[in-house]
Amino acid sequence: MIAESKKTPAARYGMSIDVDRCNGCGSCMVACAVENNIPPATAGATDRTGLTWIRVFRIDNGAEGAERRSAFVPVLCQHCGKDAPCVSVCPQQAVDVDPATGIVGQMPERCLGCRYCMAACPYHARYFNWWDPAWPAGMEKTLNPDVSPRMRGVVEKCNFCHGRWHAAKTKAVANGKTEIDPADYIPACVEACPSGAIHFGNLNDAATETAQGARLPNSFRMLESLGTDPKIYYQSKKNWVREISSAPRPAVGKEKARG
Amino acid sequence: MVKEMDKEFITRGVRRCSTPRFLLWLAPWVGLLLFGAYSAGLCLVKGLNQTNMDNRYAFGLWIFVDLTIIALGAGAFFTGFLLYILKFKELKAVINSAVVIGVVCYSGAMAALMVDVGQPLRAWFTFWYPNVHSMLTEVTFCISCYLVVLLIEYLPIVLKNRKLREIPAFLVFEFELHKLIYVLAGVGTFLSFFHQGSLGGLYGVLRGRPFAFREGIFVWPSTFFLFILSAAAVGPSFLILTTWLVEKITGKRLAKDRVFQMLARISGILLSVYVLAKTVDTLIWINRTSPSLGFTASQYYDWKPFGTWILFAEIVLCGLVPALILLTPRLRARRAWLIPAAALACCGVALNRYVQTVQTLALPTLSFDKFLSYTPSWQETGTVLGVVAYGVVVYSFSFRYFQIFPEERELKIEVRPQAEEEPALAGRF
Amino acid sequence: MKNSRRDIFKFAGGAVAGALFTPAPWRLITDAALWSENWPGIPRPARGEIRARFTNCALCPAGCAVRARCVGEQPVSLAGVRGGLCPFGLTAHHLPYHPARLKQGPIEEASAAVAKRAADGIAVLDLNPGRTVSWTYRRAMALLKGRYLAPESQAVAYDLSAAKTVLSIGAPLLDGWGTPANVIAARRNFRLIQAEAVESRTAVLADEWIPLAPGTERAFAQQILGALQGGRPSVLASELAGNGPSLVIGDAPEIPEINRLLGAWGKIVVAPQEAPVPDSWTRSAAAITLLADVPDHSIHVLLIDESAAASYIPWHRIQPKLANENPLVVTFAATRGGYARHAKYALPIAVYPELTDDIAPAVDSIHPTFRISVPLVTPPAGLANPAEFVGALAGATASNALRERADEIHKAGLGTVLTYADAKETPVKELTPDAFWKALTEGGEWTQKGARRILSQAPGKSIDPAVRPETAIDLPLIAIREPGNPALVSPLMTKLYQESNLRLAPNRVALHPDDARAANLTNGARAILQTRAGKCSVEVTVDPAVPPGAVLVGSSPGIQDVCAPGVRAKVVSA
Amino acid sequence: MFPWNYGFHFGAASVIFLGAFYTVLVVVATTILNALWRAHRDLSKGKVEDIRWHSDFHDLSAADRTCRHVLTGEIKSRECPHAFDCRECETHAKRIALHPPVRAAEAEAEIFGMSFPLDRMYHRGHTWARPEADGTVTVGLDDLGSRLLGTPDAVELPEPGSRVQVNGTAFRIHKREADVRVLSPVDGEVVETGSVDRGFFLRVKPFADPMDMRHLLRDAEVKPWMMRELERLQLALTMEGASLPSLADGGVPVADIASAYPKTDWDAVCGEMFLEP
Amino acid sequence: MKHRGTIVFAAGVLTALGAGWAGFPRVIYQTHQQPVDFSHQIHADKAGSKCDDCHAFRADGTFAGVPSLDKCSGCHAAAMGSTVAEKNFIDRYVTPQREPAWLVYARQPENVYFSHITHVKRGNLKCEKCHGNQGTSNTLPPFQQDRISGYSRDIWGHAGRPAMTMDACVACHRQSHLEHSCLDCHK
Repeated sequence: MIAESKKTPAARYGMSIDVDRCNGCGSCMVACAVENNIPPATAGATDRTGLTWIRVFRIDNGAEGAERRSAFVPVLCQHCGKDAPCVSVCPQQAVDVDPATGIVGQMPERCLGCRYCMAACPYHARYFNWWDPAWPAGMEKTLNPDVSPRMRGVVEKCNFCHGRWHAAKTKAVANGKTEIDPADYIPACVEACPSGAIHFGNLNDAATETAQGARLPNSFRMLESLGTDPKIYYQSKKNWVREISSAPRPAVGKEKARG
Repeated sequence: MVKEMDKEFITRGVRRCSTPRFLLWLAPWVGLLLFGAYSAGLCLVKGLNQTNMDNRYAFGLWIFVDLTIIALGAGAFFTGFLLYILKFKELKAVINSAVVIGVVCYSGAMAALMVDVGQPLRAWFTFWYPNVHSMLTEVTFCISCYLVVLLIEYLPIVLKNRKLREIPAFLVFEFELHKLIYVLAGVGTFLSFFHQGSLGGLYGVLRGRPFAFREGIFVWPSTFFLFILSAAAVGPSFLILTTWLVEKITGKRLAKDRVFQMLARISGILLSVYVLAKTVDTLIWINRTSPSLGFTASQYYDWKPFGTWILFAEIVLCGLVPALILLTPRLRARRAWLIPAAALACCGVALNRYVQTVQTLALPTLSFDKFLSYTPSWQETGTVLGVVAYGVVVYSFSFRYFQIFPEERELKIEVRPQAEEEPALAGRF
Repeated sequence: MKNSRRDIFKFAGGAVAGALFTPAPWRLITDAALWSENWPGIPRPARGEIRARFTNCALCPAGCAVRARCVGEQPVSLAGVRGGLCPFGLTAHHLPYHPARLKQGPIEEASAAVAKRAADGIAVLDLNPGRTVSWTYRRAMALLKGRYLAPESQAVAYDLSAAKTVLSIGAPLLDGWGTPANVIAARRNFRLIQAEAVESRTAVLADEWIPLAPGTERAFAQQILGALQGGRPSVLASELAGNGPSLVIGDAPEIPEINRLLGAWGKIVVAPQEAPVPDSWTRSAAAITLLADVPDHSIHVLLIDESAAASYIPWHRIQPKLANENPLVVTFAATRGGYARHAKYALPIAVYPELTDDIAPAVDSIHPTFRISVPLVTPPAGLANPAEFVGALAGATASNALRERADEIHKAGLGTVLTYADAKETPVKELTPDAFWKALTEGGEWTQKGARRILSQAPGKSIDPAVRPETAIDLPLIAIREPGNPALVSPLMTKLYQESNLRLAPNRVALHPDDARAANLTNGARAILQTRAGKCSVEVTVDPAVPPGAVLVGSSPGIQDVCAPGVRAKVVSA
Repeated sequence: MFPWNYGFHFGAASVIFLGAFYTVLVVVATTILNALWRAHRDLSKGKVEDIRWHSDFHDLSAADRTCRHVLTGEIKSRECPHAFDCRECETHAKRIALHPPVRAAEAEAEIFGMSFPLDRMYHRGHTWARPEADGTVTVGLDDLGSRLLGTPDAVELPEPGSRVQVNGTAFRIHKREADVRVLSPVDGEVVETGSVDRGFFLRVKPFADPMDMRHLLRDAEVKPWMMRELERLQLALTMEGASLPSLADGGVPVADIASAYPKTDWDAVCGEMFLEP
Repeated sequence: MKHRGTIVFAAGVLTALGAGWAGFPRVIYQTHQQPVDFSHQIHADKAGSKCDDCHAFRADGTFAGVPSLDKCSGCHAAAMGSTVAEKNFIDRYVTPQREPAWLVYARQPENVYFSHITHVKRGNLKCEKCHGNQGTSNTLPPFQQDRISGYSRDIWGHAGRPAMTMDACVACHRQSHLEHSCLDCHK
């Protein structure tokens, strides 16, 4: 909620995710957890109380038997560009949009854990720390110093690996540059993806692969009808996959699995 | 003498049961209260993993109960508004009861909210760094302020206690405060109008939840106004219900029938206005709001057991039907109609709050997501039961030691002839 | 009395009013909030200089090049040098701190016990053959007149980049089959047809998925072979023949013959090549014996090296080979979960990335390579070193084997070394032996590209044509294997196993809803997995993606002991 | 919350929202402080007894607040607007001017068997005031009051030298469970206290000379008032669960009514009769 | 006594004021001594060191903070002066090669990302702006640690502000119009 004041040459960081290249290995999820000091689950955690800033869903075309086909869709904070539902609802400004980067940030230290933002987010991309963070003895040595571990009772979510943004910024200053080198700022999930399905970059820079991916004809965004202008673009050549972007449950896929 | 230990605290001329009997009545409630405190303590010490809430059901039983009891506690502000601002003098007979119910409901809801947030130690951040655009900020500010106002309104009731009033300072303070109470009633009305509304707005503004999202009127979604209306409508009904319940439990007559009738009429009128507004709102939502966000309204009701019957139950069964009963003088004159109608109205508002909170979260938004249900854990349930027990205990104390129903002494004689057939519970409190 | 009580109230009131004008209440409120940000239980990450260090991942033969981001000496995150890593490799820096990790064992006692009985008949089972340490074992076994056992002969390597069409019959081609970077690079150039009962992660990304009935992989391979041999023509066979060069991969014994008929043999399927080995080693090494070829009850002392086990042999296949009387089994293991359950002595070993070891070439590696997994973390004291342990039995020292081998490679003077830090490829000839060694130990890879491609031996004709599916009415399901995991995985893997449903956890089995209903099982229920080989306690996942009549099994050693792919199984409520 | 807090922005929403919040806080705080200040003023001005009476009077049932002129039948129906302080009442002044109370016959000094001497004036809280030759006024409990309390268990009399005021507490009497404040009929300084027979009395030196006694009942007013009081007593006894023969038709109240109704809530009956809700 | 109540009330006020202003800081803050009695002044004057001689940036732009023992040993392998402090330092730390456990006044909380180089190089701020005259101080002040939050009481170093709170950062950032989002400074 801060600073409409300053007009910086705005970057609009976003992602383009090629669904047809994702094989659901889960590297992005664990890389994210490593990068952002997300603790392993306690014994009682389930997929409903889990903590993972990016979550790969296995979706299917709804058909039964031989016609049934699946795809993997990584869902993370969509960094809504307009009327982000989570920002305006936070009672104490723990959520903000950085006008310089377009990143929707969540401040766990400011958060009181009311979870209103979670109710507001249509993408279920916000996660709550139901447990105290706990790492097996010794493993806390492997924590990333660029990200502070969160305490129990607060909400957290993807911030495009903001620790890396800090590091890239510092490096740019050290090198006497004003802008960060795009090669220095790549979120952990993008870096980790073995099949190169995720691209990250400045959507305002038409030359980036991300911006190009966003403009592809088979590109879509999740729940665009809500008008939140998400900055995560997905691509798929399969019609039934593209249908998941709209709200109603897709009709049973008629598309042939071949191709 | 143990039996009448607290005699000097009891209002002159009213009949209250013996001290041991009162303690006996309190014992189970205090037990429940302790259980609630233990449950809440577990949630505070060990964290919200003690609940069955999850990332999808980020809000659960507690928020539903909070919304419901605050709606039911609306009798406090609305009766105050009618009595002190609109000068409905008859309501003096129930204003104290309304204030006690208000205190109980609001403080109970606040307590539950403190357990509900993940980091209660930081709750003051909302005041210190408020995001004035958030409905929850409005709710927090208004509820806290209104709770303070209610406690101040409750103060004269306490100070008017027979024993406390012998202290000159209390006596004059009560007297002077009571003379200014209309100011507080006015402030309370303003605050509670807003927070009832902002509680409605809480879900109505959620663009990401098309089931709850509503079109805006000025800066507020329509649910803002619907919540005010529905709370104002059921507040009197809940007062009828509690007064009747206390009458049944104590075997006394506490308020004149005239008061019941007036409350019923007010409730009936407002309820019918509410039902009308709710119907219009629902139609706009089905035909405009929801489709514009890419959702067809029918799909919300495709999931068992959340069918369209809920909509019917909310608007017709628990809205229109009690409204008609409460508006018909012949029907509402009879307890057999009046009480069920009041109860239905209260159920209706509870159902509305349930739909707004729980059903909203149960419905998937992403097309590949599932419809999820949720069962509260015993810790959650225990906390809620603790809040209920707290309410009963506070109300029992207030009823025993303070003058909650000023007409009670006058009405004492009317109930006398039935003394022989007093119900088994008679004489409690 | 009354007065003094009133005074106390007044005093207290004054104190409260006064306190509001001191910092105390405000400090306490603020401190309580600050305390909630760093209360006990929230660990503090270490601070320090951040540097990059390089190594090769030793979790599987893919041996991915890894860049570790370290704070001081401690790696805090891993990343691939050439593309991404699999989730197991990405989190391997957690493995040294795994709660299930074995850290102590009776090394000296085991050594004495083995030495005492070595003469009776000793064998080393190397589950990850092709490493330098494998040569140490072979040399030691030669001296001790023991056997060197490998799970199966790995006779071929695949050159995926030469293929235009690939038919995978149940092989996890895109899911840990070869080197991810190679497979994904090659993937753009070939059409992938996946024939598999379940829509696996490979099937999802395949150009075409042919859903097979569970347990019919062998029959499917036979059909194709038949078509190619001139039997009934089939669309798929003609596509393979017409859109060549084509390759078929999978477990069925018919596949080598199919590949021969398709012309892949020698072109795509070649013989694996090894980095140069000192002559002294080759001269004095025991032969490689396949476990299946060992006579029953002939092994009195069995040493099992589980480090980075690339495959798992069910215990019921190993046990018959052990002597009837008092066999001595010693395992070198990172956890108690695997063979350690059956061993007299379970000796703790270093795990990647504490480990110093070279990595056996991957199945899709057609060039000779030499890569060392250099330790990023100092291993704790009290671990066993399998090479030294076995070497010491034979009276030889093995601690310098890697360096000896590197010197041998350097002596041959062929190939280049790629250093990850600067992505520079340097011919070996231009380096001194020390510089070469330094390059290898600071994160580098030696390859000899363009080495003469050696044709693999053509397959024999003796394929047993009979398909003998198990028939057992009381075991209604057919097992399908979820692609295997390393024996030790990071605790963070809960993200995939527990906090999401992305992967089947090793201790789980997945059933089609109909089968689950028939067995009266619900999601998350505890159950017993039964096969002819035995029983195992599992948890159930109900998943409509599993075909009816099949059970997708996880890869815990317990499950693998009783259940191989294709066997009939049953899941009953526990 | 304040402009210097992090994240604060001057915008319409902030100004309106926080403006409303601060307004509410100020209004609530002002109200409380105002009440406290007024309470403090009342305390220091010694208005406690006055307020207690006004507060009690407010809580009396409407029937108990009837104007004395209604009792005598001069006015159909009227609720006393001055808390039984007829000294301020213009209506009373007019009424008295029109129809000064008639001196009743000597026999009237006995009403329903109770003695109501004509040398004194009566307060509606069942006390009387008798001006003495030395300028003091004797205050005592009237016959019905005495009979209601019988032989008291304890009496708390004010210290000589303390002040009493009209409708304020004259003395306290405990009888069984009853604990009654008996209201004073006059303003003045207590000069002597003591008991004579069953009546307790104070001797009070009034502040004003001549003493204004317009607010007290006298002469012919006493009888209709007593009739009304006996009705009220009957009602009170009925309400408190006593079954009794009608008093109105000529029975004589016994000397110690309390002993006659051992099971009745005597506190409630006395509260009703001594105008203390 | 007419004003007895007022006097008792005032006594309460005064007691609370005394306890809150004088007693409370003693209770809430725990005082630690620095391991070595270090004089910035001596190093600046006699050794002619500048701040960044010891408090240097690393190649990637990160700030190295308090130098490690190696840096000290470079000059202090043996005693250079005759002070007791130096002798103690050499005996306790240099000879046994033990890093002194410096208590860093300006150490930022875990959730703060502070880039020195951005402030020094891009923002052209002098060290004194935040660290006050610590660079010319002769002794190290005691390190006062809040018992509840664990933070240092005074990390500012000059009289103007008692502590470097977020407000202090914000005040400066607001002045320079550099206030974008929470994550600018938090991690």
